[in-house]
Amino acid sequence: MNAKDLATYAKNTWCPGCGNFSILSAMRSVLAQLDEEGYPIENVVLVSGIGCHAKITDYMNVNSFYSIHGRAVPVATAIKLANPDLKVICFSGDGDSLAEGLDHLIFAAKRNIDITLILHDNRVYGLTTGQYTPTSPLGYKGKSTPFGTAELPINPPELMLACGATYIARGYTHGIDHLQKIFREAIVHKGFSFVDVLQVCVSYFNMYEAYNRRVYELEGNDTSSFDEALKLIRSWNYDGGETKIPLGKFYEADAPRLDQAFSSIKPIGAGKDEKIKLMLENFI
Amino acid sequence: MNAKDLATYAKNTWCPGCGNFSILSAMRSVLAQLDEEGYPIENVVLVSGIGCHAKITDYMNVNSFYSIHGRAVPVATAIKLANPDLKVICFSGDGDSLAEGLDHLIFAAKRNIDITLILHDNRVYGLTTGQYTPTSPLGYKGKSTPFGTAELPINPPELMLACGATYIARGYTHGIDHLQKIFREAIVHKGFSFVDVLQVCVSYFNMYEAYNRRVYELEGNDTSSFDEALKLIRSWNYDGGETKIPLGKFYEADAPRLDQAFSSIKPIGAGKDEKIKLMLENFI
Amino acid sequence: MDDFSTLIGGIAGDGINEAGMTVARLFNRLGYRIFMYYDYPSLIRGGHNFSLVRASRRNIAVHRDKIDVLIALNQETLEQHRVRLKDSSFVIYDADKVKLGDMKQKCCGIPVTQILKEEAAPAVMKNTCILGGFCRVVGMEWAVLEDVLKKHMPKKLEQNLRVARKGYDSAVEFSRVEKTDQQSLPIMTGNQAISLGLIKAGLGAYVAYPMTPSSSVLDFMARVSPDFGIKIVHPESEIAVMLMAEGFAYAGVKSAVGTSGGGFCLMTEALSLAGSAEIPVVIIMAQRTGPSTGLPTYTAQGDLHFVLNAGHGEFPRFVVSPGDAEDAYYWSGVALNMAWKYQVPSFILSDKITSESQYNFDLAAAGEVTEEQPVQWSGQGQYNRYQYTETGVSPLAFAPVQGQKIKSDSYTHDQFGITTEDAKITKEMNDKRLLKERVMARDLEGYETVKVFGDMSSKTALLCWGSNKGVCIEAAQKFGLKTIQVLVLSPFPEQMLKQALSGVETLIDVECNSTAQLSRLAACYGIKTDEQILKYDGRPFSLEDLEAEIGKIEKLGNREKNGNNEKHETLGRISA
Amino acid sequence: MDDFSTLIGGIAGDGINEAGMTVARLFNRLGYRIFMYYDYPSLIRGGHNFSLVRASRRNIAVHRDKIDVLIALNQETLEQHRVRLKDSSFVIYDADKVKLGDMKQKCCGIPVTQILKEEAAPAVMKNTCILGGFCRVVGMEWAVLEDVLKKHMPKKLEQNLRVARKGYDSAVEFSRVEKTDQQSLPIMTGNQAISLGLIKAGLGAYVAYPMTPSSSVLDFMARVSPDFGIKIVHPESEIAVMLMAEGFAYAGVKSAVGTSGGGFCLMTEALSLAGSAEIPVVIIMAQRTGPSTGLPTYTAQGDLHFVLNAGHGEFPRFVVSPGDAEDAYYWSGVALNMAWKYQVPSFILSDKITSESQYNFDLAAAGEVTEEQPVQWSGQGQYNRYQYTETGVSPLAFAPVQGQKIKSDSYTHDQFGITTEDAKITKEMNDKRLLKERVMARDLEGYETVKVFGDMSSKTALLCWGSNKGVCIEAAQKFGLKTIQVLVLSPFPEQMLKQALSGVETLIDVECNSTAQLSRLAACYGIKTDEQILKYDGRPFSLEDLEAEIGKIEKLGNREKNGNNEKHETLGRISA
Ligand SMILES: Cc1ncc(C[n+]2csc(CCOP(=O)(O)OP(=O)(O)O)c2C)c(N)n1
Ligand SMILES: Cc1ncc(C[n+]2csc(CCOP(=O)(O)OP(=O)(O)O)c2C)c(N)n1
Ligand code: SF4
Ligand code: SF4
Ligand SMILES: [Mg+2]
Ligand SMILES: [Mg+2]
Repeated sequence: MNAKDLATYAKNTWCPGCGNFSILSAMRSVLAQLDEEGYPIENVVLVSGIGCHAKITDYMNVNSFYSIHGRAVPVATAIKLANPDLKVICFSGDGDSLAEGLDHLIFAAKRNIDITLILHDNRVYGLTTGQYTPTSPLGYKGKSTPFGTAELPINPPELMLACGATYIARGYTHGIDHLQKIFREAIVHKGFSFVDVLQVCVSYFNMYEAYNRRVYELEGNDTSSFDEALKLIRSWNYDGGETKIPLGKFYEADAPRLDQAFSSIKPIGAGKDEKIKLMLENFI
Repeated sequence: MNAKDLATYAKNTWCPGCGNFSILSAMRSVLAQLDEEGYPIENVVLVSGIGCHAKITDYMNVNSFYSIHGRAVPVATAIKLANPDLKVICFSGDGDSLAEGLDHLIFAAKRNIDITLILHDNRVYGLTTGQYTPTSPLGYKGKSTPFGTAELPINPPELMLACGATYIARGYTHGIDHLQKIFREAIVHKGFSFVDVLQVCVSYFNMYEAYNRRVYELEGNDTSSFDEALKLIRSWNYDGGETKIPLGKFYEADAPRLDQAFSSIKPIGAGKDEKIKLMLENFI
Repeated sequence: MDDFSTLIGGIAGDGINEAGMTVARLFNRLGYRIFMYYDYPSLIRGGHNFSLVRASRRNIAVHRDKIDVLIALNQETLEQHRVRLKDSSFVIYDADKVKLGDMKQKCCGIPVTQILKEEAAPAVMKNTCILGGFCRVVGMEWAVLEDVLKKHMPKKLEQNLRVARKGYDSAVEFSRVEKTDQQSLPIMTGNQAISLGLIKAGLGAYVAYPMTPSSSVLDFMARVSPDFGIKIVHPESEIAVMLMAEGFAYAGVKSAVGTSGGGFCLMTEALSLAGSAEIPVVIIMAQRTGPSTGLPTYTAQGDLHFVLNAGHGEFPRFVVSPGDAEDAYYWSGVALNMAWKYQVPSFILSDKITSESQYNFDLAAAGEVTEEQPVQWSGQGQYNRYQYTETGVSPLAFAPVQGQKIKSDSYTHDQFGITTEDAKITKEMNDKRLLKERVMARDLEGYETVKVFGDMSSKTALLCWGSNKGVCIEAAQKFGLKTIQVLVLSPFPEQMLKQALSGVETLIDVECNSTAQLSRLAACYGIKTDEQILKYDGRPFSLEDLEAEIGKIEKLGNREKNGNNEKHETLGRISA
Repeated sequence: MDDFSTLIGGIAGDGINEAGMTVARLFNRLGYRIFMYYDYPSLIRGGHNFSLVRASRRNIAVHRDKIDVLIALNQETLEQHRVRLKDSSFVIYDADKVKLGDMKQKCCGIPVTQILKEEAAPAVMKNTCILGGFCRVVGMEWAVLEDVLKKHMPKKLEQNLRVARKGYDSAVEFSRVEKTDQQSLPIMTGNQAISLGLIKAGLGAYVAYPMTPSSSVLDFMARVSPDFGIKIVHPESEIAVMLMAEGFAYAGVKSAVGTSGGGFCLMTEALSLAGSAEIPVVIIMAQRTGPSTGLPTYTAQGDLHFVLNAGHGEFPRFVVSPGDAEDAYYWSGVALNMAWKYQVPSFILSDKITSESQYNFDLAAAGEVTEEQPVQWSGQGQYNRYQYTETGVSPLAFAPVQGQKIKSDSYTHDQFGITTEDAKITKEMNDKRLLKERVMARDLEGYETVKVFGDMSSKTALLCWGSNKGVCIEAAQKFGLKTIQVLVLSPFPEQMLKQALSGVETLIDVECNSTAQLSRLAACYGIKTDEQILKYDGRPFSLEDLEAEIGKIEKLGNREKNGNNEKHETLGRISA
């Protein structure tokens, strides 16, 4: 299978230069490769919320559930619980999963459910034309905050670490190879994988230049150490200054998964009538 | 003013021995004292969600908004934004603010809004008869999980620390004096104050014995240190083992508050018609 | 004895529900039909709870205000319920706790506290003790109680039996309940019947966040999940609940959710998603007194129009409101089948009374629930999730299917499932959904969506839905009226209802809400009700309540045989 | 020139909305009345957007399909819209980008790309350039354009003027638009008019989460918040939005929220809270095509029954659906006043067309919006938040009040605001809410809740609500019919509507949904519509659309003067 086979006839309506193209392209390549290596593509289900990011499901010729704003995670969780053989990948926005649907994200981490979440973290509401999101820097001026926000941003990987996610990484839409690497790791990882992608929105928050100047790739960090992961994660707090921004895998661990507890529950075939009748006896 | 003046005619319907009585009694004392000291009681507004904990608003003869399940925080936030002179105190349950309304809690911390949240953390859904909550230990057997949960609990103070709360403490309903101390600190603190109270539910999760054996009061810890706070907080992960459980203040800091940004916005009195007419000119 | 009501009261935590069940089981053993109303406030310990168990030779589904036996474990029970006593009633009481005062009735004190002490029995055994006394008072054989305890109280059985026996021995027989020649039947709540109906029709997953009066479905499903291989999830919120249910459905697992008003509100956005993306899902919506938190443990029928119109945009839905356990079992099965046959949201609209009352359940009478298979994809050509067909129903397939893609979409989409903003497709997809509704409505003509009871020739009929079925049937009987129960509320069975109305000149609507919601719905189809008897204080109609109200209706007052003109302060009546 | 339609099209990001506004302003300067429909898909850059600006000597609130001028910035615009051209139309196009092919119409190419290059102007200035050409083509004075640009494009004004002038100079005059003697009026969207109405009536806080087509209220409010001292909050979700609005109201700050279907779903739980706790709050509910995500940037009237019945339990609500900017301004003020007068949730039910279209706005004609004061507590005795009164409305007080406690409660509560489960109080509080609804309904008899337009003596009337007002009034005129606009939908103005219907024999319902929601609502009051003209493809009725549909109705076909029998594939029509 070739990455191109994973395209659809849907017309792509992202802005020229949007970071989402990198995510799309990296994900197509990774899934095509995985198919070659024996993770069949028909076992993959993509789930998205609503926002620019979410259009990705229309652009990938893969099973998908194009859900509603903020709700990719519970849909994905149930698909995994329903059929543990499926690989379930969520595409979500920062408005989507850090504002509207934040609780679901935290519970995915807490449950360590074996799904992957790619956060298209452009730090704005793209599709509704550029309002601030939970990761916008202090003072960000969008339509709902024309005089600048008065709130500090949230640090999503830090939140995920506090909540029990077992794979946490950061990517950047300038650099498809690196994205491929972490997407692949995240998908293969057993447990909840969270990838914060600094996805540049060229129309409302063009950070290419700033990010290019500030990002660096992690090397040799001990990804099994909670403390080290936390330190690296906290080294940049999504502010607008000149702090360096680490990219790559922060943390990976092994922990019990909710889907494991469900995998043995199978519908009973025959004998249901008998069981019901027996049960009715107990109601007498 | 005497604590007794803060009682109402409502019949108390908590179970005999319920930890909520300690919270009620400690809060009445603190508010009565504060009234004496010049924080007038009519400037206090209590806001609650729904659950056993929430009944406290009926039992306190203080301004109150008895809200809906999981939604105390947004109501309280707006009351504070509407009138910065009010002291707004939320009473919430672990089901209430860690499940149904988790996102609001996180945003209160992120915004560092100057309200106080007392979490009646009995680690069960009391009023709906004992189902597991996000802080129930792994394997907890409740009505919805008769064979035991398969999820690790969340650590609420850790979450709050990651999200920007500027006052974080833990109390225990065995020991009213200590509760009074932290309630008072939390209320007086400027910014978002979070108090996790290990509130024993005698009917569904009677932890008195276990807690009595395991709790200890913090002394001399550096509450201005994020790292030390985190270490102490993470020293107990809400599991069911024999780890010691620290009580007291973990963290206190000063940071910009959302309510500050709003305090200067005041309704304009006269001249509105003129302004509208002028504005209409610009629409031509 | 034809009709016998027993009330047992005490504080929450005393096990009053279970004690009521024991009474019900005793009568059931003797071949009586039973109905039990359980009344409790929203608290865990203390307060006042009572179980009102009515036993009759006939099928019943309503309680009476007046009682034949009052079992008082505490003083409050006696005080609160003495108004219910007839001269012929008996009172059984804990002689160590309750002061009788002046009583016209035959009273029998049981030294409960003392007996418990003698047996070193825990406090909760006071129920067993006083129920021992109850059996003796009403003249039931010891063996009947022994049998019930053995089956239903296996824990500390020996001690329970000793305590009960002492209660039995310390009482006196005032009367003798005869055995009937009817068979005993299972006794269950509406929620249990709903659960069994869903399980029978093939439920694979149940997802819920606790909320009275739906929570006992979650309890029951969780307990039986290993027996039937049902996946149970209790997630973070009702929003997650509904979306998880839809995730299960996407993956081919038949799912249901359960909630009440406030939780249902949170599901409406995903309800609309189910409408757009054509995802089958069953919603058990158990009504309680609103608005908002209202009275969590009391009843209402206040959410009919909300359920009929919830969710933005237009899409078909199936809504059924069962009136007792047998309806609940059968129609819950139908609801699951309809959801999957037409790929629509499907509602089981219940309330506190249907959900939590105890009914006799006759599997044979309930109707056969089958496990229908949805239209499956043929495997030919390319799979299109939203394929146009003659019924509007697109065949289903579930991942993984080799070489195919299954695409579900909340946006307006084309047949393959890709988002479109095209005007023509927008209209076509809307028409597809409307077509499904018409086909479903036609299909439902084969079901008894409207049921008629009582005197078929009567020119006056009571109109009801949901839990008022039982009270209407019985009150109508008394006045020689007809009762029309509307079971399916969407697609609205206009023809069936009009048929049922043929010959009816006076139509009296009976509802537990303040705006006559079924009347309003019927009015949209040109059906006018002449009178509305409405109750909206959280309490269900007792038989006497409704009889009194019917009696007040001028044209009917004189037809009442033994009318009761007590004033019912809590009843509202508006004229059409 | 009596009626003149101009279409300008291009890709998203080209500033097509603003370009349309410039066209509208030009005509406005000449004293024409305008209406602008803006059509865009849900994307940020690319795709195809167009603004359809109609100018007329009379007041208008609908577009025509046929256009007089097509301004094509790209090839797609020409291809998509050439069907709209009449033989007499003109085409203005970017000569460097668009290939004309065979055209019957007079065409004028402007070397836009070249001009921009000459002036080193950024790409977005192509609009100014081509609009320069447009002015010349339709024979508008240069000074008019200069004036518009000076006022509305202060940024890079000089460059803009140069670019526009070159466009102007490179074009030829095909006709000459005359000045009328009418005054220019403000031009604004319905959302801006809603905002101003709310501000005028005393709004203190606006809380919203962005959602098309309501988002521009948030934008506008945020921009003007310093001018009027309005607190703006854009929180984490619509759930937070609604609860924050209620928190503001508790503290005495008049608040409103804005959303569309999916967001509104998330507000329904707190809506019910507002019902129970009697909290005033205004909800701007701007409809779009559903169900679910549907078509985010297209229109519908699919949520009427949802809004009328949303939230569990029964409680009164005020619902108004404005049909143009003047309605929007006036009735939004009324909505805020009603919310506070009766302490109920109050809806401004809009849609993409009313919300985002550009209308002329005549403050004098709109009606005076006042800032009414709610019933305030007298300060005597003990304050009881839920005091029983003759109107059901309890006086308000806001913390801090020395010596008093203000207790708000979602549970059933007593007059002081403490939770109760008492049956009698439960009924009383319900009756209190119903009483408020009756008093509010009586109050509304003093308002024009139903408006009638057109030939009052006509036996045939069009029935409409919301954004179909404009199209109905104009189409009715052509056929000599009457138009009945239902403005207030709850409490339903039954009497007013029946009055408006007197003499009407044929009632034709016109709606943008597939199930004739207003017809269904009217049916509940015994009002039958004879025909329903329904459109549900996301696009509003054009004048031609509706005229054609009316023409198809047999009894009316022959009354049409210059009927047009084109087939309208996207229209549905069902018979009553
Ligand atoms: C319940 C609900 N509220 C609001 C919206 C409107 N809406 C659509 S996309 C969006 C924001 C998307 O932002 P984000 O998740 O960051 O995605 P992006 O467009 O930036 O990729 C919003 C608010 C919606 N569709 N549903
Ligand atoms: C939307 C909604 N869902 C469910 C409920 C039912 N409910 C009432 S209290 C409660 C749980 C309360 O648990 P917690 O917040 O821990 O409070 P506690 O009773 O333990 O103090 C639930 C689920 C509700 N009232 N509203
Ligand atoms: S608006 Fe931003 S995120 Fe959306 S498509 Fe354009 S560049 Fe990408
Ligand atoms: S159930 Fe638990 S939390 Fe609720 S009142 Fe009883 S002891 Fe307290
Ligand atoms: Mg974003
Ligand atoms: Mg709890």
